[in-house]
Amino acid sequence: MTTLDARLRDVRTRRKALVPYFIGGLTADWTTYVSAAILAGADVIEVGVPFSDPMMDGPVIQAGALRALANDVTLESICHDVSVASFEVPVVVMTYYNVLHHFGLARSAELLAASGVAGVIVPDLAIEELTPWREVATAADVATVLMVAPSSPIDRVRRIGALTQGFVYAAARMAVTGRAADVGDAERVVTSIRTVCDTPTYVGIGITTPDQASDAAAFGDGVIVGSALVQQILDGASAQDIEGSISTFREALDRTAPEA
Amino acid sequence: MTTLDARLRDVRTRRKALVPYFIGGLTADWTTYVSAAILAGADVIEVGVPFSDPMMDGPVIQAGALRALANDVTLESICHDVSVASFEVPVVVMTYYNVLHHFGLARSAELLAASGVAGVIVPDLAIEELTPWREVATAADVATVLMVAPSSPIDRVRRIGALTQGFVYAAARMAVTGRAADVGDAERVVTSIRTVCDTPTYVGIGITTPDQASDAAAFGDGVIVGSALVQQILDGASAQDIEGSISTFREALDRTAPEA
Amino acid sequence: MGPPDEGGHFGSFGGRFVPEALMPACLELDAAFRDAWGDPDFVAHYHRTLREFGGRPTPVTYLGRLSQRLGLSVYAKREDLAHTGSHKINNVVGQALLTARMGKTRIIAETGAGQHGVATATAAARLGLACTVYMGEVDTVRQALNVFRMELLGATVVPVTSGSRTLKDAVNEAMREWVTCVGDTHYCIGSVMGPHPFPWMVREFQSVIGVEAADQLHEFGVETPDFVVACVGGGSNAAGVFAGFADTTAQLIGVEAAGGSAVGRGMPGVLHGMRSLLLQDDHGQIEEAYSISAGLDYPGIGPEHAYLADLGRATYVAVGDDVVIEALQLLSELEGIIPALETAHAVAWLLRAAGDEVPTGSTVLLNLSGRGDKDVAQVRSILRGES
Amino acid sequence: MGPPDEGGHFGSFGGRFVPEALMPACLELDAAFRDAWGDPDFVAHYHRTLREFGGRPTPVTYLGRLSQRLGLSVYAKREDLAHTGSHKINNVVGQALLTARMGKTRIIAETGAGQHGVATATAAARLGLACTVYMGEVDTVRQALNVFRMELLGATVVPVTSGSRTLKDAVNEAMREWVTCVGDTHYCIGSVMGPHPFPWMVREFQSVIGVEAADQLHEFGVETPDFVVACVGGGSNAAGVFAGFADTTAQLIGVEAAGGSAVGRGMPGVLHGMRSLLLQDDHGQIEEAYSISAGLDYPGIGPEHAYLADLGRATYVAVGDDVVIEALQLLSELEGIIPALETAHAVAWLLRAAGDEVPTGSTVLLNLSGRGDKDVAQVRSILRGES
Ligand SMILES: Cc1ncc(COP(=O)(O)O)c(C=O)c1O
Ligand SMILES: Cc1ncc(COP(=O)(O)O)c(C=O)c1O
Repeated sequence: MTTLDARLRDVRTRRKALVPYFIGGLTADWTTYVSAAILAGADVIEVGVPFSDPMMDGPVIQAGALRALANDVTLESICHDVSVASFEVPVVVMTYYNVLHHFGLARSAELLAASGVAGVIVPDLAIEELTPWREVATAADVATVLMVAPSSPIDRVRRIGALTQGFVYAAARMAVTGRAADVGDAERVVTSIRTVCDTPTYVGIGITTPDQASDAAAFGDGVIVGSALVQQILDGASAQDIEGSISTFREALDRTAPEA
Repeated sequence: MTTLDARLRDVRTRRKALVPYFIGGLTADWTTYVSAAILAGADVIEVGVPFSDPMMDGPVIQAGALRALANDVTLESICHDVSVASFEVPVVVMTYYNVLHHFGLARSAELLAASGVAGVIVPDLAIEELTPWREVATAADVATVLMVAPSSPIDRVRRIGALTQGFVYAAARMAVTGRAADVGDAERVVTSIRTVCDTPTYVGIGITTPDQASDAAAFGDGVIVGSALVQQILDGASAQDIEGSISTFREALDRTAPEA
Repeated sequence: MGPPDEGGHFGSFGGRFVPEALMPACLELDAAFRDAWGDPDFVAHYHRTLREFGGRPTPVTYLGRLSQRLGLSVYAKREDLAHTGSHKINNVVGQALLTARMGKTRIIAETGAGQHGVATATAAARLGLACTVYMGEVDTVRQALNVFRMELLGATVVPVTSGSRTLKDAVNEAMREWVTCVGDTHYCIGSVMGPHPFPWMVREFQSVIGVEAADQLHEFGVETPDFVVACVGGGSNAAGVFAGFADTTAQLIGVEAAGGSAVGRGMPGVLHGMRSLLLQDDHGQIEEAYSISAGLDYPGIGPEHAYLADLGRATYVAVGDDVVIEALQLLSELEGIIPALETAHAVAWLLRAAGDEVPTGSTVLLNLSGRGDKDVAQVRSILRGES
Repeated sequence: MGPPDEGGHFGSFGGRFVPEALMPACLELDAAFRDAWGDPDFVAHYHRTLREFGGRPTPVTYLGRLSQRLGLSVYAKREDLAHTGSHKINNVVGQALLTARMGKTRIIAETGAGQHGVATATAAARLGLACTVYMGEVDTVRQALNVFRMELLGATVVPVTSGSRTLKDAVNEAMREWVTCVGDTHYCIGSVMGPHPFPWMVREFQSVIGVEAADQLHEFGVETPDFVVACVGGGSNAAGVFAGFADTTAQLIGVEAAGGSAVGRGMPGVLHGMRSLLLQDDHGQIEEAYSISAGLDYPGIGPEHAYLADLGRATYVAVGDDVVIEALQLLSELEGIIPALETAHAVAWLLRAAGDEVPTGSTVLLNLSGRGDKDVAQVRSILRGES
């Protein structure tokens, strides 16, 4: 059990988890957006560390990542920012494997841990290739959050459920990150995860509106909201605007009673 | 023996033959150029009947032929002009086989004869394909003048010598019509013709200056002057100018004593 | 399709209508070709060169989706896969080898769009022969890339400024130039045209198409196709494929461009050294052909085709530019083969004739004479209404 | 060159680094490919399609004049004669047949300059599969004619506006799109790259090159060439030809573009589903490759090549743009073969290495991966100083 596991099981006892996604370094003052989100009720912060070739991201996050890269953002600079900001809620870094691979797996895990990062999501790191990273990450108490897709057959769901740390990322649809009109296949995905493990299960990929978040919370333990927020920031939203948005998500989730 | 044969043997008894070439219909008053040339001492007139694809002609005569064709000149119109002009010296038509073929071989021969044309030169009508034309032409007393090239081996020279009527066209060089700097291989060609027949032998292809004409007349019975004259006319020469030019050729030839 | 008579006549067509200066070369070539073609070593060398360099044998492809669409069994002989992209290579390899055998060191050729010029330059490069290509000035501009291709291959391209400055004038010019250099230079004519022995020799060099195809159809279980269809410019690819089926019951169909239909609209005449069917005006002046495909822009047809038409052994039809583009699109989409615009004429006729002159259920061999890469820019412009 | 381990690793390279959403498809593909490749009927169908449709076997040509110039014996495997003009057809035919066998009805692909896109569209047309090709927006403009070719072949071309809008982004985009349609759609990767089983499968489909070439060299009396040389973008033509000689003493040489030299300038990394050598900046961001030839504009190399380099079984070298044009010109002029700019890299290296790394008298097999028709306009501009 990583620290992240413990903290998220705790969240589950209290409420549906709200996990907003921010691109590290998208703006110079990006951590103030994070603080605003925490103020408005975020339970976990997902911080994207940009990669030039984001295979799992749609146009919005791609655009954000490009902008951040143009600002010379790196894994180190983002970890530094996170470390300085010292957020009260757990931070999970979302990045692509090459970023960690290039920095060095053990070195990355240590940097993340030292910066106060509780976990990572590495969408292109399939369970088949997980071991080298997971060993060093676990040793550093950095949780590795795994994703279940609508296409995952039950035996893979079982293996993923057994390996994931912190939470299970339940992909709501067969798609990359982006905005969508509904929660897609999320219920089926969550249901299948429930049959194999008891780990908190958050729904992501396409969660765009508070209503969708509320729908997802009816069966999941939380939601991840990415492109919808990034788009707002790209469009010039202030930290206050984001605080407002997060509040509406918070309210929508709170309308749904916690499971436990 | 055609009438042309008799007339040219007669010329040979008197002087070196001068054969200027004119494109029929190149100008509306083209026959006045011919008359001027006769006045200045031409012995035979070669009249080109233009063809769209003059395989044996260089740029000068090509250009002249194109201009004449743009004037809607035809075999019939040129024959008509010749017939009206009723020149005192023999007229030999130079054209390509398709012109005669298209009009009909027998019909062409009759038209030519009726117009007072004494012979034809058809450069793309090789001796191998000669028979159909030669039969109808001979029947109409239209001579068919054949060419010997520098590349003709002696057995072909012999066959050509036996078949040609009026004169032998001795090609001075391996080239199409055009202007040149010397008389090329003419002497060798004429010499080989002399070994096989006694027909008057005129040198053509590239004869450009009176001096060259004089050179050629040292061994041949006459010269054909084409591109040099056509170029003059294309450049705007008057009938009088042509008369002047022909006179200089005449004088040059007369400097050379007749063989016979 | 036997040899012509000794003078090169196919019935009343063919022959040798060239200036005396060129006759010795034609005779020499005739003798050299007869000698070479009777020499197993030469024939083996020719076939080996085509195999090892030219990409022969080209396959026969069953066009399953087109067949289904048309209610026919359509097989394509894939000359598009030959080196340089069309059947032209068969002829130039033969003539280039013959050039070397005759001890000549240089080759000249005419070209319209550039296909034959590129093929000739290719064979010349391979054999280390000097090469000059005559190309109508108009065509050198329209087909600037092919000019560059020939130059890359080491050839000199001479723009021809006489007459209409297109293919037929390029032939005239090549003939005129040949007169001046016939001692060391061979004139490599690009189709079954010109003075004897060219129409016969080129057909012999191209007959590899039909001979191969007949064997390959047997492998598909086709004894004799009901129809053999080929496009016709000068007629070399058609002559080549017909040669494999002349002695069978197959109906031979030559498809001309409507604007260059020498059989349909031509009359007997003499041009470029041969007697054949030619587009002419009322006074025997040669008319320019017009076609969307430069390779069919020839006002005549090879003399043997005129003869086959006379005999009724082959049938010549014509299709207009309008249906050619559609045919190109259909073959591309259904079969993954973008044909040359020339070739698309044959396809277009088949589309029109299927279920009619070509009864449902017929087996058809289509000679896919060349690939369309050279034409895609033009087709694109046309489809965009740019030309 | 045996199969990778079960996880698709060649030593420490390869593997499967894709989103979970795609893992089932990769596993399904792995199983389907193993099953198909072990099924004599499938293998026969694959070879028959390549023979009857793709133009195989392509010949081996002895390059006599080049050999003489270099003091070597140089043989060329003529993938330029394969349908669509390069080795790409071998792979797409295999994958398209596999797509149909898996019961999928649609195929997607990435393309850079358009070669692989055209090949994929071609195979899709032939098999009646729907086809969408992702192409960097920059490339759709640079290679508008290839876009049109794909459209003629019935494919939809989607301009990719993400990232650098070139090949690597087209791969990303195809992967992203594949996530959304993996149920009925196969992603036909164009080289020995991507997640397992692609690098292995593509190599297997391309190994026909090397297997054929080895036999053909025997016919020339060459037991084993001293060198086997191929250009390397992703590395599929190289892998294909190497596969025929891995068990021999032949030295295997992969020639990269200097501006895309993943072995020379790259570091281990993970991209496009594989661990391999990649051009990266100090922070693991992937750098754009640059080469005069679009087909070598890839910042990585297939994982098996990274492994062969590690083992020392193959050697990877790089040549700059400057010598590539010269090599293209020389091969054109001496042998009558205008090679693709990609291929010209292999030629350029040979010109440089002859008499040096490649000792005088050596026997060399050059993989002539494609024809240069697609490149002549570009080469012309360069030689005229226009670009
Ligand atoms: C592909 C193709 N087909 C056909 C032709 C027409 O020539 P022929 O009638 O001699 O086969 C050409 C001429 O360039 C051609 O390129
Ligand atoms: C002719 C040719 N050769 C080589 C390549 C490089 O690909 P690979 O390294 O996969 O063979 C390409 C790619 O487009 C190509 O078109």
